[in-house]
Amino acid sequence: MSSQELRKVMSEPEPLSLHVPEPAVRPGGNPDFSNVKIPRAGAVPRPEIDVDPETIRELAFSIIRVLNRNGEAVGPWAGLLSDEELIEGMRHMMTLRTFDARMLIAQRQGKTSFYMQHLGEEAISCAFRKALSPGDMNFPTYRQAGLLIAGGYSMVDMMCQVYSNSRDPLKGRQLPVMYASKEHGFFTISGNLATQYVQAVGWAMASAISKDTKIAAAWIGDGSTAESDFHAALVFASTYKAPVVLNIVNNQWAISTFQGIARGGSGTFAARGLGFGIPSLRVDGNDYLAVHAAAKWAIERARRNLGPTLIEYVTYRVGAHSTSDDPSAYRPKTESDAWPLGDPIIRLKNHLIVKGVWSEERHKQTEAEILDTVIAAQKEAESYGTLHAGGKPSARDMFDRVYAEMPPHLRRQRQQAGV
Amino acid sequence: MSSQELRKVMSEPEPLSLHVPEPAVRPGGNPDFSNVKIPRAGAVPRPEIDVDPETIRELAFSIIRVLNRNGEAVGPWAGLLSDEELIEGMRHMMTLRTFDARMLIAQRQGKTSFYMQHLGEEAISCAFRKALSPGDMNFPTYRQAGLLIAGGYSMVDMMCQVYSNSRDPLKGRQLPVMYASKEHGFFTISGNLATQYVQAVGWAMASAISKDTKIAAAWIGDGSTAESDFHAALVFASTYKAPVVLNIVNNQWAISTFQGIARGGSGTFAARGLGFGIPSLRVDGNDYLAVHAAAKWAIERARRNLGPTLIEYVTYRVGAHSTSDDPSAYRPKTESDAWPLGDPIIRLKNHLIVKGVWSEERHKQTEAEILDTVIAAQKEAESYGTLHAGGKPSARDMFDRVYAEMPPHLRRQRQQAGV
Amino acid sequence: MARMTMIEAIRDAMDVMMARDERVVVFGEDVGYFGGVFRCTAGLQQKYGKTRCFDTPISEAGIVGTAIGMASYGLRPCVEIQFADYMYPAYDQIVSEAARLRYRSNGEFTCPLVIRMPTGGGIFGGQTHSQSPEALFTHVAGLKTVVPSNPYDAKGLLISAIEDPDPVIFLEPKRLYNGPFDGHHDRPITPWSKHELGEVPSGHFVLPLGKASVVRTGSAVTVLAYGTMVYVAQAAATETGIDAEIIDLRTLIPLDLETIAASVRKTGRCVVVHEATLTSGFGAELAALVQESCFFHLEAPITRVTGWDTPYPHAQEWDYFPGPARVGRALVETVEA
Amino acid sequence: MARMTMIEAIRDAMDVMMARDERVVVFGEDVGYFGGVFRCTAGLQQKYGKTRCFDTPISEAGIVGTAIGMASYGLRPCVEIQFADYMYPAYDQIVSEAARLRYRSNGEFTCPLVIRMPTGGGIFGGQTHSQSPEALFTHVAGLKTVVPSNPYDAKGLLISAIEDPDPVIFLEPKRLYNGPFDGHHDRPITPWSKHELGEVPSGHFVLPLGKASVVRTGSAVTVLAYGTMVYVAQAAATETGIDAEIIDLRTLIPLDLETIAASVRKTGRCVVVHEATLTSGFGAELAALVQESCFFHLEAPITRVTGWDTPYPHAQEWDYFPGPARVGRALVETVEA
Ligand SMILES: Cc1ncc(C[n+]2csc(CCOP(=O)(O)OP(=O)(O)O)c2C)c(N)n1
Ligand SMILES: Cc1ncc(C[n+]2csc(CCOP(=O)(O)OP(=O)(O)O)c2C)c(N)n1
Ligand SMILES: [Mg+2]
Ligand SMILES: [Mg+2]
Repeated sequence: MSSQELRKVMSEPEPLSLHVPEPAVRPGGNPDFSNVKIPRAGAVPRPEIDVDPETIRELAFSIIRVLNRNGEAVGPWAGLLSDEELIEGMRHMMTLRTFDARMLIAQRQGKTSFYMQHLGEEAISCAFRKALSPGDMNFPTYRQAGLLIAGGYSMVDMMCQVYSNSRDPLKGRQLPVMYASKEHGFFTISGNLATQYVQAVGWAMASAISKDTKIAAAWIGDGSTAESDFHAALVFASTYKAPVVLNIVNNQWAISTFQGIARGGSGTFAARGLGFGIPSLRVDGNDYLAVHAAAKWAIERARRNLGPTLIEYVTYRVGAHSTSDDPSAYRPKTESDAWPLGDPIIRLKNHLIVKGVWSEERHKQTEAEILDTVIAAQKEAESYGTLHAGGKPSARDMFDRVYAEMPPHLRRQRQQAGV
Repeated sequence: MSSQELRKVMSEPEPLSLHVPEPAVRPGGNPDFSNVKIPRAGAVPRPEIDVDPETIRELAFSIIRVLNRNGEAVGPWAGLLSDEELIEGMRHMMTLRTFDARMLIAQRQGKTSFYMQHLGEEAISCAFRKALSPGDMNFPTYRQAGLLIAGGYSMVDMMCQVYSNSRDPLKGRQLPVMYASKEHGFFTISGNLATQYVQAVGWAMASAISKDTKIAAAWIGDGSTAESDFHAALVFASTYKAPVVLNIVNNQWAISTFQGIARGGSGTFAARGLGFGIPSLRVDGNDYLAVHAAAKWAIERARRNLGPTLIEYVTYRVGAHSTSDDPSAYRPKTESDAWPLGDPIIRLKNHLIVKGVWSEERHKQTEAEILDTVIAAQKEAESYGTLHAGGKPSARDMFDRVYAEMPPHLRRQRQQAGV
Repeated sequence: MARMTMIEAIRDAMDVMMARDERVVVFGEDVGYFGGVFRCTAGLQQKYGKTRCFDTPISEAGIVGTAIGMASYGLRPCVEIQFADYMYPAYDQIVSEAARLRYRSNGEFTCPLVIRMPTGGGIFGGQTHSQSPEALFTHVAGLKTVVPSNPYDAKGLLISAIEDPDPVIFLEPKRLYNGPFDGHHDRPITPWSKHELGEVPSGHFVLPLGKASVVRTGSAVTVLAYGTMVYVAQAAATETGIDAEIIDLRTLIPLDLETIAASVRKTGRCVVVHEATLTSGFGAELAALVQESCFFHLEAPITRVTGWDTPYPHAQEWDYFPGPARVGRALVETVEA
Repeated sequence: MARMTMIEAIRDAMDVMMARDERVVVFGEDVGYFGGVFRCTAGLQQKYGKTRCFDTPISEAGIVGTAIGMASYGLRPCVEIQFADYMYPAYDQIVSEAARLRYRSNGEFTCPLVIRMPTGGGIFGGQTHSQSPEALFTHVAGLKTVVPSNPYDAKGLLISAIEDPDPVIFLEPKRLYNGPFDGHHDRPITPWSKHELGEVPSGHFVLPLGKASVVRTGSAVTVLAYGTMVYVAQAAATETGIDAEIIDLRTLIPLDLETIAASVRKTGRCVVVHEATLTSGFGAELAALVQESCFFHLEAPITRVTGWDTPYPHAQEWDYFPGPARVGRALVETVEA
């Protein structure tokens, strides 16, 4: 355009208008994911661990996938896990799903106030956990309990937390599912979104400052990447080359808002890493093998002091946001069926069957076994109380651990409370 | 690497170490900008206004330049300004520099508490201002007074603000240089870094909501891009395609920290825009013509409802951060001489001379004229008082405009103060 | 007049203002299509379109930061922070910016902005869905802080807030959304549809900011309360049989000190109740002011009954909540002191 | 013993702790190579290396957020916010995270963290280099808040803070960095090198958090002060000739209520002074507590002398600052009441 033409346009501008992104479909419409570009399994290359981030920008716009439609593991990211490890992963995912199902019912029965499930997202935290080493630390959101399940944390303890009962490791102080276990590399979950992301970077920096070998993993949801602490995390991780894996779980929804509201004009969430020179991968989050392989790659980079990696897991939140939410108000009921990346458990099951190490029968049998185990755990947990019945943490516990040592004013208040 | 090899590495990791970026040279060393890659003037293409941002990612890693070493304006970004406009720009930059020089002396004489200058960065705010239309709004930092000078705001008013005297438009409430003028499209400057960046996006959204034709310009320094509000601004600008130009003035320093501390592993600050799908340009900030051309392009995009543009101006802070700062403590004294992009006034001067519309003599004469004008303004301003002498805002002014209407408790306090 | 819940009254206030004034825009997390997690904005997007009522990214700093920009442009944003517990990321924008634009620019730029947020506990929300951060706003010059306790007040005060030329923090006690709650968590609540304060005028009406309301007259002791605590105080007075005068402050800043002082001068005794933690809570300011202005009328120390100085616990919710028993004890002690 | 400025004493405390304890790390904006805009960390990077003392990006949320992560790892970060006025972007991390890690995880994770920040006005810094936000910390359960008023205290308290197992907000009255300032801005200040409180023991020593110090004994009225106001109060007492007992609180949380109450029971009168704005300032809490615990000893209302409820102005700095004349008037009125 010439400068004259430019001036003409400038002097007679059209009125502006505000662009507000909308999902492709709303309740009543037909689910449509045709806009989600899904590359073939095996198509994305696996770069060297010390690759120059600027040369792999395209990985932020593709999807690393291992399991193909036929249940085969293909391509450069395949081949890291033994059959036993895969079967173990299968059990973890099934356990998490069963755990969720039982706790959802328990919540509906009034045994606790609140619950949040992982339906459809089980592969991510379960597979990631297996790529970590002892002593590594996760800074999770409320949707990564697979880290605990796959890490061997006691289900009874988890349930006691959910029930806020007399054996609740957190003494009833926290909302259900806000677990914490140092031993199991699971940082205390915050109700405030995104705060943990930058803390993970700090923990990783501390490990580097201390010449330790431990690395940190930060977790965040698609919607929460809009929060400011996401930025702080990327800035500090990029500047100090912190040994941290920056995970984004893109399950398409943030309560009622679709991922386009947080993502805006960038093609993907992984792209956010590009502005920081951080290698950024995008991974099929419903593919246990792909999640594990990408995690392994990123964890290895961190461990070798090569700095942070950002990983976007593409998945779908099949259930409601929480027990306080009803998704039918904002998205088609059948949208999850249309989700093109399938179900992580079914996909791994098919793979194991194709490999000849699993069968429908064995699957059913395992399902039954797991259900028994979970029910047994639940019975035990309930014997210690539920939110409104049986044993519970004391009012005295309420005053404890605000500080290491109780200061005089809290002592006075505890006395006043008569506890 | 095979999974076995991988395991080996994993089981015997080397201790980590923290990477802390350092500038190439510290005091005592020889200034060295050999790491700053500077493309030829005219080398960077000028995309169509409605270009797909993903196709121009490379512009975030280059530098748009118009004036070459011989003082000629070359390439696709040249040719937008008439001789008169260029000479006007010259006068603006010279005025700003003279204004700064006088106010610096005034501060040293104790006539005010504090001052911040623009030395070396005059082209950016002066040229940008000329690309705006009436009614557009800037959300500046403390280092864009060129927006006022080039916009015809009264120098006397500016000085009265700096002196906090009886004619201070801000009634002595604000630190010197924290100007505000709605009429001149200059939002009230905040002492808190980066807050204005997201406000600019909101203002632009409001314009779009109101079907107005005005656009906003956000300003921030290299160091301040690390602040969280920078992220909020990019998220909202990207999501709502707000009609805003997101300016980053990279003057290499943030008080004592070099730009590598904020920038981290990304090659440039412009790259920050890539993660949001925002077209991102990098511009020679010491080239009046390049600044103006890039600004024009971005403003035009905003005006045509095509959304935000991010521009990084590459420049150098020649002076101290503020009158409270002494840069010789953290960078070589002669670093500014070594700065490869030269001085914006000298470069425009050479261009005008090459064009045959200017001369050394005329330059000197203009310098003298401008000095006279600035001194006259200063005399007038000082006749209304300086910080510690002469007329000053009243203690009563201190209680005013906390709210539109004074609530009872403030009325009581004013009474108590006896004013 | 129609019977409304507090949610409906709040929605109605926004509806009335959006219809009257094109400059009023409403946004926040889940506020647009879905209508807010508490449904306060349900239907507004449908009625006024996506550019007047819309969803935002999850960034409280972004919500308030853009709202400030819009307000300075000339719009009148009324934004929602999903829970008051999540306002902290926006705190810089609120304190350093919204509160000071007018002052620092000597009126060149102003910030007519309402920030709505649900506050308070009593819903087993744990430490991040239960907070009452009002004292963090009342300390900040340039802000007004409002806490309605019923549908009628909520509507009248919210319309005043939207029309106010300065930034207003509008705190909505979420435990009152559906009916008055007096702290007896084991008893069913009366829904607003069965309560006279659920009676709300239709259309435009305002209650001025800065005027308290005496909700119970009495001569033995003055109780200063706001939000949920208004009903807890009433229950405590009834149950102890103490002739308490209960004042619903409604607006914390500006504060109706006149009404407060007149009452305390009459009763000679004062109990302050709030749900927020004790230390540096707004009750401290009330106690300080009351003793400053009524010292020679006071016959007993001013007592504060508040949440304890701990985070809001989940399981021990009712041990934390300053319920009618605790308030009652304070009334008795204060009257007997 | 050596004479030190408050800056040197603060630096010395960090130096001592960095030498004793490898886990102590120091960082913030301009803190590393340059040594901080007030020079409090000068030389520490040279002495302990870039990974123990370093510059950060300009992100207060990032500074505190990473420090929390480090503290939970097991380090003992001592970070600087360049001015208290710039702590707001970190407020969420401070309030929602640092303050609650121990509580919400039942001690699984803890947060031994010190956040240093210069506070207060008197240097013509205008509204964003002059604030005293202590009340925004004292309201938050889980935080300790310290305000030293001289080099000796600064060193002893900072070492205690760094050794404390919980997060400590360490507020440094910048007007005291180079010498005690009594509010007489037109007179030269005595440098710490000429003042006995500039006398600071070398090496490791601690002053316990939570202990106030009676800096002037008297019987007519108790003055509660901290930071700069300790000297202003002393000047006011001297100039009015009133027999005031002046208490330097030193730590706001935990508060030494015992010392305070003992004094007020003795004098029967109390004046509270601080530089922060009046409403919901920490003075409100002090007034509330004093009347609660000493009601029957009080002979006059507790008076607060504070900054006005406006942003801190630039040109009117000395009209805003609660100087010796204003404090003196309050002393006289309180004693005569
Ligand atoms: C600071 C803050 N703001 C808002 C909320 C309320 N909130 C809880 S979860 C949620 C949605 C998060 O979505 P996403 O990050 O995509 O995670 P997902 O739930 O999908 O796993 C919101 C808005 C919060 N907890 N904290
Ligand atoms: C929130 C906040 N943090 C810190 C500061 C202190 N400060 C003022 S200017 C500055 C450096 C800014 O550097 P940059 O953004 O590069 O802008 P420049 O001064 O170079 O123009 C700092 C740290 C502040 N004003 N606000
Ligand atoms: Mg999500
Ligand atoms: Mg800079």
